[in-house]
Amino acid sequence: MTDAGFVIAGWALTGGALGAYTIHLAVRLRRARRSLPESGAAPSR
Amino acid sequence: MALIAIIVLVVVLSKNVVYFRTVSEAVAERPSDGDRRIRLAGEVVPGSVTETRNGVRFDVTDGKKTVEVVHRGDPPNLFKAGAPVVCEGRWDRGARFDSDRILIKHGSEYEPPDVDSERASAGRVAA
Amino acid sequence: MSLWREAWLVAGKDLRIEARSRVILYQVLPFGVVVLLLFAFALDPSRGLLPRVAPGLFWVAVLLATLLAVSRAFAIEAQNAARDGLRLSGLDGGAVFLGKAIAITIELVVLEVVLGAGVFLLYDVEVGSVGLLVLSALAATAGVAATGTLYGVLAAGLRVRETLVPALLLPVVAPVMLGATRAWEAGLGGTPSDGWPWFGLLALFAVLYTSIGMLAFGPLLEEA
Amino acid sequence: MRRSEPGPERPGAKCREREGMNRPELLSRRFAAMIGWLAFASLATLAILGLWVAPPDAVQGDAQRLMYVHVPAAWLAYLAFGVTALASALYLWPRTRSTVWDRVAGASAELGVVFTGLTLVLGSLWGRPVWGTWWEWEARLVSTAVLFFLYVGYLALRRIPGPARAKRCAIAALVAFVDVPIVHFSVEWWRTLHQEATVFNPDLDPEIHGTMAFTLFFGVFAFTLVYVYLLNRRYMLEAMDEGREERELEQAIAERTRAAELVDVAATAASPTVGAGARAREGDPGMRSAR
Repeated sequence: MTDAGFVIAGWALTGGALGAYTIHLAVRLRRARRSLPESGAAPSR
Repeated sequence: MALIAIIVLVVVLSKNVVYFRTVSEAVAERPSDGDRRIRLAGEVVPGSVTETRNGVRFDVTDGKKTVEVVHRGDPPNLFKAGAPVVCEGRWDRGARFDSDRILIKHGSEYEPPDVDSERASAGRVAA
Repeated sequence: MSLWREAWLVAGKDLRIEARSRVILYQVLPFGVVVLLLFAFALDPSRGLLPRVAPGLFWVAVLLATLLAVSRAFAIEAQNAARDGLRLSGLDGGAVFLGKAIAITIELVVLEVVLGAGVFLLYDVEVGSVGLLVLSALAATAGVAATGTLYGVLAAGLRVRETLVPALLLPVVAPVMLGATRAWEAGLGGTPSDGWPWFGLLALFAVLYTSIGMLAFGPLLEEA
Repeated sequence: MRRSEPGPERPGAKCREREGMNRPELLSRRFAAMIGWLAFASLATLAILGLWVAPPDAVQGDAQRLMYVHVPAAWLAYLAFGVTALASALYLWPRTRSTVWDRVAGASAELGVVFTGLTLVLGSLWGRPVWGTWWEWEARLVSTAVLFFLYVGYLALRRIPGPARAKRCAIAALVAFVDVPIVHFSVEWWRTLHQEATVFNPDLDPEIHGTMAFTLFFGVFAFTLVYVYLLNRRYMLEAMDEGREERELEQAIAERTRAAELVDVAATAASPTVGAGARAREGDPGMRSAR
């Protein structure tokens, strides 16, 4: 791999990791919100 | 408490977790090291690099002492005259150092190529 | 009662339990010896390697045994509401911590004597400086025991205790492992003068974690 | 709008938490959204600055461009663990004790682990072309790896249920934080393959050239925005999960009570209470299957 390859891999990984973590949080938040009693559903396990 | 601990830690360990030895240290400790594997750090002396059949031969210096290093294998990409290197290997029976692994120890300065010469005369360019 | 007398009381209690139940003697000690033997088997092909890596292997074996000893020290408090008894006894939290840490230290020292003899016999090592070996082993053991006791109570009373303690403990004691291994390398065959700074680090670590443990133990014990 | 607690106010809820201390989020929704977009925009700007505008390094060439993400990630790890330690200390101090600090500590530690992991991987990707190795057993690298596992352990401790959790976690966080200064100063205290600090060196004299320095500082700024945005999100999640645990406990208790009542009154006659309880129980399975 050339230097540029390492750089691109690193930056892509940074973006990917931050993006994936943000999405992961969003999914969990959504799930947590949906299980709020306000929406009428019983909390899930 | 933690602060005291850290200060003592510095004093105690400042000379003891040694990843590498400078050339003069390595030369001084050569009799006691025998054929133990050590790491030797210094700068590649410009003009001393010659290619051998299966690697390179060059001199490293720390400004005080100079040692001839025979390296087997391909040196890393950034290896060149003047590069700061860490050579891993053991002492030859003579005064040569047999290395089979070279790492580049990069300094903490960053600069674009064109200011190289300028900086040498003007000293540090603060950001 | 003074802090030390209270601590000895707790340590005496734990040691008496061990003396009667023999869990350390019949389970943890054989485990440590088996670890040493397995390393010897695994590394046998490259003869000459064993004496060089002996200090590291010894301390890894000790560390693994420590995990069992810590787990054991808190398992005995979990039975028959013993923890409530300890809580209601009116003993100072710091003293309880000190007592339990002392008990673990003594158990580990016994273990290390046996394992040390094992290393000497099985791994073919030369002893350079007995003083450095003994002192650094004592300091390292005290440090590991103090840390183990602190994390033992952090995980006390939890269903996941057995798996949680190693996950918490191993990274924290990593510097002790490093220091003890280097000190023993110096004491076995190396230059002993290289080992004394490591002994300093180990002693420092022991003092640091004992102090943290004594401060934090009381409140933790109340809630566990 | 903040979600209101459903149903009648729980008795004791007010005693346990002072009003306003039990916040479901750290930032207002509008402010958080603004931070989020700003973080995204500054990351994009950072990519342009780091990959095109900044010049290649005299020695390392293009490989040095990894520094613009590696160093900010490392700084963010320090910041995140620092916030965890501070919040833990505030939780332990009786006068400032509040669930808010416990949640901040947990949320920040998780982010710290993410950024530490990122730092390790990026450092490895940089080390391969520049040093000539993916990994070396030297003080900076090892202490960083230890840092990562220390806080992985802390996160494992956080997953335990029960009221004693917060205090235990706070103490564990303070113990773990001791490693942060060791990581930072390892390159000054010991001889390492890793270079010494460029910006926060003992002389406080940054050894980095103009555009590169600006890009690096901008990287730290962009990552900090990302951190603030994610911290708020993670905090909201922490608060919701906690609320759910409490509600589940209360529901379980309520069900037991109703069952007991049912047994009591079944002997006599049907009453409105039983009717309500039965209805609620009938409603339950239907909603589970709808999920």
